[in-house]
Amino acid sequence: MTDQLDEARDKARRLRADIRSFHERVMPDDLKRKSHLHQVLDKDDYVRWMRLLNDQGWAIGHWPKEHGGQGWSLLERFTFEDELARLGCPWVIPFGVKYVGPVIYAFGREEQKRRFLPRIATTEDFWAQGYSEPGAGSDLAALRTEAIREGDHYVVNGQKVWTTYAQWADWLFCLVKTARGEQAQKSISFVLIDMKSPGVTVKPIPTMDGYVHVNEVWLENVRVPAENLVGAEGEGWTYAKYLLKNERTAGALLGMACHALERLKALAQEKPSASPERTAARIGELELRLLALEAASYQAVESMMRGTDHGGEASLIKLRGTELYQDIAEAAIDLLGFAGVAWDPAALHAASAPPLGPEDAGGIVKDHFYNRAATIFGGASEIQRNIVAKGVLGL
Amino acid sequence: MTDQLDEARDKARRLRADIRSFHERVMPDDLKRKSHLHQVLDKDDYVRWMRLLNDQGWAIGHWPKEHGGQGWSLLERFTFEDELARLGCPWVIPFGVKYVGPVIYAFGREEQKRRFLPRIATTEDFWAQGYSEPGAGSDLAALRTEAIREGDHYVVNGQKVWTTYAQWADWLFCLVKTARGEQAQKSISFVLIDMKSPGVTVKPIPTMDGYVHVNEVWLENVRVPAENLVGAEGEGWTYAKYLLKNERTAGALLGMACHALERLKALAQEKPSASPERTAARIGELELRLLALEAASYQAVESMMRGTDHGGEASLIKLRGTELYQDIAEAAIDLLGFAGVAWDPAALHAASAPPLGPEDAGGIVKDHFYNRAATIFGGASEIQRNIVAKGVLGL
Amino acid sequence: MNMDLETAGMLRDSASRYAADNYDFLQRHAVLADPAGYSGKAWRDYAELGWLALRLPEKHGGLDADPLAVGALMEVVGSRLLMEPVLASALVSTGLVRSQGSAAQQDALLPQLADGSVKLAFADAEAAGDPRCQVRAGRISGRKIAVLQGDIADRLIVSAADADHGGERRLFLVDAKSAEIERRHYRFVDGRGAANLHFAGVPAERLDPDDGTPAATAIADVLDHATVASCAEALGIVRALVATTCEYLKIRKQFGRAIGTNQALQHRAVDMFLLQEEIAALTRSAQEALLRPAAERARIISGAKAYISSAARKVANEAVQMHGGLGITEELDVSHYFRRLMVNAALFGSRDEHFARFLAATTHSSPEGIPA
Amino acid sequence: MNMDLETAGMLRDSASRYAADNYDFLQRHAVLADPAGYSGKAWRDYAELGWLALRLPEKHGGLDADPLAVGALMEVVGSRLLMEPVLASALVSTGLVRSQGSAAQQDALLPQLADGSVKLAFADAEAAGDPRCQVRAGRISGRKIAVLQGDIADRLIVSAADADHGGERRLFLVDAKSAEIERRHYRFVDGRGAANLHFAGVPAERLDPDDGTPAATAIADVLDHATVASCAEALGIVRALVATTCEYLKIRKQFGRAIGTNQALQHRAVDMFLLQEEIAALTRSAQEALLRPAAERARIISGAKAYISSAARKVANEAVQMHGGLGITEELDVSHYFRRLMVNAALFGSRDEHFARFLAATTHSSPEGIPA
Repeated sequence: MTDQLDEARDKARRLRADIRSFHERVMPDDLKRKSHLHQVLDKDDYVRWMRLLNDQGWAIGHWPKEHGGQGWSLLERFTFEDELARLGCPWVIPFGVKYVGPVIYAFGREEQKRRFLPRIATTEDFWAQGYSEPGAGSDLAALRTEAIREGDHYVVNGQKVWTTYAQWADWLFCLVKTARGEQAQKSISFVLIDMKSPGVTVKPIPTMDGYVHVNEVWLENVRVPAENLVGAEGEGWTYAKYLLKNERTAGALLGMACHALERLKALAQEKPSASPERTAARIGELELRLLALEAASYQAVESMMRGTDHGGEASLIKLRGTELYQDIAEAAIDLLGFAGVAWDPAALHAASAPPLGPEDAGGIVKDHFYNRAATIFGGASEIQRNIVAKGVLGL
Repeated sequence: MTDQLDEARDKARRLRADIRSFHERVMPDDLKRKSHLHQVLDKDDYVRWMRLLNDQGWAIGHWPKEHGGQGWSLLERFTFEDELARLGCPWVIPFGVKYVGPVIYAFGREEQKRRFLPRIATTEDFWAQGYSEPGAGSDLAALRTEAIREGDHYVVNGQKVWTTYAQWADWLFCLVKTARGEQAQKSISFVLIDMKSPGVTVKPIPTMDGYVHVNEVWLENVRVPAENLVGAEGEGWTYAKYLLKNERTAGALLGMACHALERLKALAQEKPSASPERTAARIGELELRLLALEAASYQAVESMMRGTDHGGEASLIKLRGTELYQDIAEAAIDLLGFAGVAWDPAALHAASAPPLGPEDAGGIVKDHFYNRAATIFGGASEIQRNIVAKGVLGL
Repeated sequence: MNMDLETAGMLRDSASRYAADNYDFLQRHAVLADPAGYSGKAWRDYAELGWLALRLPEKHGGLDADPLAVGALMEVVGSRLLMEPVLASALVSTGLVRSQGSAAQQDALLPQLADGSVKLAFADAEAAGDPRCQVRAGRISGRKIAVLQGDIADRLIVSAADADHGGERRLFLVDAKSAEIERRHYRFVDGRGAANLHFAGVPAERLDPDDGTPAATAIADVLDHATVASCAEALGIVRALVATTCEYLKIRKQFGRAIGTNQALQHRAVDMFLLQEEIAALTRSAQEALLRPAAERARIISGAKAYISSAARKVANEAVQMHGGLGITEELDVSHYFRRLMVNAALFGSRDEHFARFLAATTHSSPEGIPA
Repeated sequence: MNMDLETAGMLRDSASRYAADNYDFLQRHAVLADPAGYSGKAWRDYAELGWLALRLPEKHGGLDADPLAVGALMEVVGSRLLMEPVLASALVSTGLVRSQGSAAQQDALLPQLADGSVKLAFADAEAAGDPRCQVRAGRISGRKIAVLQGDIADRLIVSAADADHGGERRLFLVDAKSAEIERRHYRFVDGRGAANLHFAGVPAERLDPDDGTPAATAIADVLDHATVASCAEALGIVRALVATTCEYLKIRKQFGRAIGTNQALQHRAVDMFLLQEEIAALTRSAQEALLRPAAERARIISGAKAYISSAARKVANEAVQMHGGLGITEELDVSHYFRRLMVNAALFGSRDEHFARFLAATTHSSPEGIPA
């Protein structure tokens, strides 16, 4: 095991170096700048970004070699997400490459693999995730979207909510109920829905950062070919859990916190505060929490690779990472003073108007708003604590 | 109302001045010194102290004039406790004057009033409180101590726990079950038990400060004359709630925090810390919390006097006061360095050996230990939060 | 010494009723969408209701209201997130005119302020590194930033060094529409307007108090009042957040029961409520402190503001969190309260600044000002 | 570069077994009640088990154990609250002899340390304001305070300015029974002994390393190791507290059901567990950091110690609180863990000192030392 770990470490170290050099030499300046200033990226930007990653073999680096991936170890996956985030790169949109791709190669039929996997790797198809429903956020057993089999189709009716970037999506992977009254976990199936199907309506949910990240997706008598069922009927819960396991590494949280803290420190240098000792102490405490997050993250990856994990690691990292990131953002807002409460949309669109404060202030404010959701989406902090209480502590 | 309040304020202001002058001129030096150094007070010290207060008419100042008190307003009661604590005076033992006395004058028979009240005022009788039982701390409905009527006596069997200063007590006021199987709140009665009765056994519970504050009290076939029942059988719950209301002002918490913070600030002056700015900031945050506690305390008293209280005030003050007091103690321990982790019993007994650190360090350490109980006894913080959730927020 | 509970109570009731009828969350959405960023109709209503004359002396038909009454109004302003320049014009600027205007200037301006026909904004903050604003030969030059509702003001009160009179810091009246102002209008995150203003020799009328009160004294006094008013506004917001969160905890179901039955959420709701009560008590203390001489009030006012800035933020964060995804949406009031509190905390001195002022005012003796 | 997981695991297992059989809470109570404050029998057992030779070089029959193995032992020391001077003598003092003793001194002392026949204590701290300890003509003068288990040590290692050699700071061996020492023995709050020592011209033997390593370097190195060992001890204590608290939550009933069914307590137990896991991860990082050069390790070691001091205190406070009244009693282990953690946090540098060292070592560039 130690040998395997050593090998993984060597590879991860090389990957980190490769990413740095990619960031320096390959990444286009406009994308770098937009993302550095936390400006708004549009669909084209994201698609371009995902394809750039794919050109390096990284978009699906964590897929097994037989499906075109590089068979990355957990440590490499983690390092990939961590280093991109440390460098302040755009979000690696996970819905295709990280979420549905692995479900398809693990449980899909050959025809589905041939049809979907290559277009996922290249982001020719943009995917979205249809999980949450009104009244069933963390509580998937309460799902109400129904898929009734009619001949060679399912007829789907229901409503999904908080669907990230549904407004851009070509495809939706979706949990639906294919049986009534049965034990909740055995009645759920995993289907792939073409967003161009009649009956699919996307309604944006504007958030307080002034943008649309999430949507309601209404499904009214949407006819989904039976061939778009993944795996077996009633096994959707199993696949969803498998998919969740792919969330475990979450290296991006550490990298994001690290990047945000570096920005905060630079800000403290640029903008002398009214009480420099208090600012230094505050930053120092954040720095210390980052040290703890870093240690815990690497410890988690190592435990998972050794198979000695207790199962609470992902919750630990999510809880600490999101809280730290939010607190760094708050400190930045405070340090910015008036620029931290000015709403400066022009600065968020690579527009021509000069910014009201430091050139990334608008982006910091925008991110501060949207990142309040970091402790809500993807398993709220309360749910994470429930998971650990029951699953690890046996309470 | 404003007039009444103004009058109460004037009186309270005069009372505060009187207490200061009492502290300066009347209070014996040895008592002042012991209590200033947080040394251990024995029973004699406390009795002497309570009698000194009674000589001023203060021990039962909050009793109605018809029972020998001064009919203090809430604000005066509060001021009395607050100012004594600010001056670092010994604890005003509440079991007689504050707890059982008012129950007796409100619900007791004339004969009980004649017999007990004068000896409570002068602390000729030292009282203790028999409420908690193993398995029934915050949950009085789970009481199991039974009192069976046999002729003109009750025969009491059961066990009380966490009974403060039972080792010194002449009398125990005690909640017992006088009926089985009935609705819990209608089966409880309030009886007065002579601690010299056969069958009463006191077992000390040493706490981590090395002293005995609390005890188990075992009651085995203890014969209690029926005339020692207060009020009516089955009404004990009502009286216990009445008694609890007398806890509402809790001025001592503010005064204690204030005194402890002054000591902490003096310590910071005496003992230059490794990082003076951090020490100053830490003390400043405590000072700010004290400001909030002070404002909330006076607001609470005023609301109660106006009758505009929401019922959560006592919980608010207890939660904030105890947490603040504990945090001040922690800061003092940290500031003391090695002297904050040395165990120096000699310093706690007005003994001859020179102290290991600052002369009150031993007392600060001792108090730090015992005051971890401040958030546990008298309605634990968790219980206080439950009370507010249900009683005030309707959750 | 005692403040007038009754007047404050009546004002609170009538303001609450007005806002409930005329400024609910949907009606406010329309105001927010309006390019002006405030409602002219509501502003005229406020004048009619007497809100704009609250701080006016009685001889000018004002109420000469005490801090408790001002706070009662500001609580409503906060709880309904009113967008009109009550704070900027009717409190801060009116206060400055009142203490720095000559009798003639007061006679001219105060009636217009009371009837709402003139809106003032106070241009005070300057960017670090900029040269200080200066008046020379009756014309003002320099740059002011983050002028609250400077975008909709008719006239501006500008603080500047008066080079015509030995460089003393004084206040000047300026026409906001003047051609010599280069202006950048924008909004704060809560939707209220703001302006950065570059004065290039703008004609300025000096405020000349008959009693010779130095401008610095008047500004400090008005900012103390504004700080306390902002505490009351925060209180109104926090009360609204606590109430809406408790309501949501009762309504929202998960795993088959109201999420408010979860003890962890109950305890956190209690902690929000405790913060609310502390904010209320500190606001009240700060209001009382305003009745004392300036030197004695700094500790309590700045302490209150520092504590309230942090406490209100905690409440807002928890309110968002407990509302789940809804908490960050534009369509729910929670996120609007969240944003207003951000701006509230940045105005009239940051948390750090007030904390420093509190510390400096805290002597090593016992805290002064024990109420009893 | 990699530490030896297997050795550490074996050591942990055997130490846990030994302590379970020979040092349970009741057995420990007897040790605590003994005036010596430690168990001579247990000490001899430790020698037999090889614990005292853990840090000895292999040529002296030691294990030359890596930080992971030392940590494994220290976790058990913490979880069972062992009272014997494992840290003071077998780790700290042994480390000093190993790096500062001449070959002859090592040959003489190390075997006695390994077989437990000699216990050493390190007298380093001086009270602020005292004149620094000094050696002149081979005799030491001055005062040392808070010498961990200096009450039971046979010999002392004393740091002092060597006036015989230009005033350089050096280490000296002193007979703890010497008549020229005025001693005040006492206990720390966790029951372990301590001493304040006044040296009035005590004959002192200078430690003379053959390789000429400056004493300051050796002390810094040994204190780094001791700091990391104390982190591991804290981890052992915290694990015990988390386990016993979770157990109590399942057993203790209130209002008819286990208190652990209350979600608020569940979430707080989770927060304790999260702190435990962070402490574990940071301890591991600090152990790895010890393998790096001294200049590169300060940030991680002091960061870990600073974080752990606060985190462990939070765990201890919560453990006491959740045990209710029982938590503060002498009869339950919880209060003993609480006290041991207090001492643990005060030894080898306070939270503030380590935080300052962490900050100083944190440059404005990216954090160094990314493991991958």
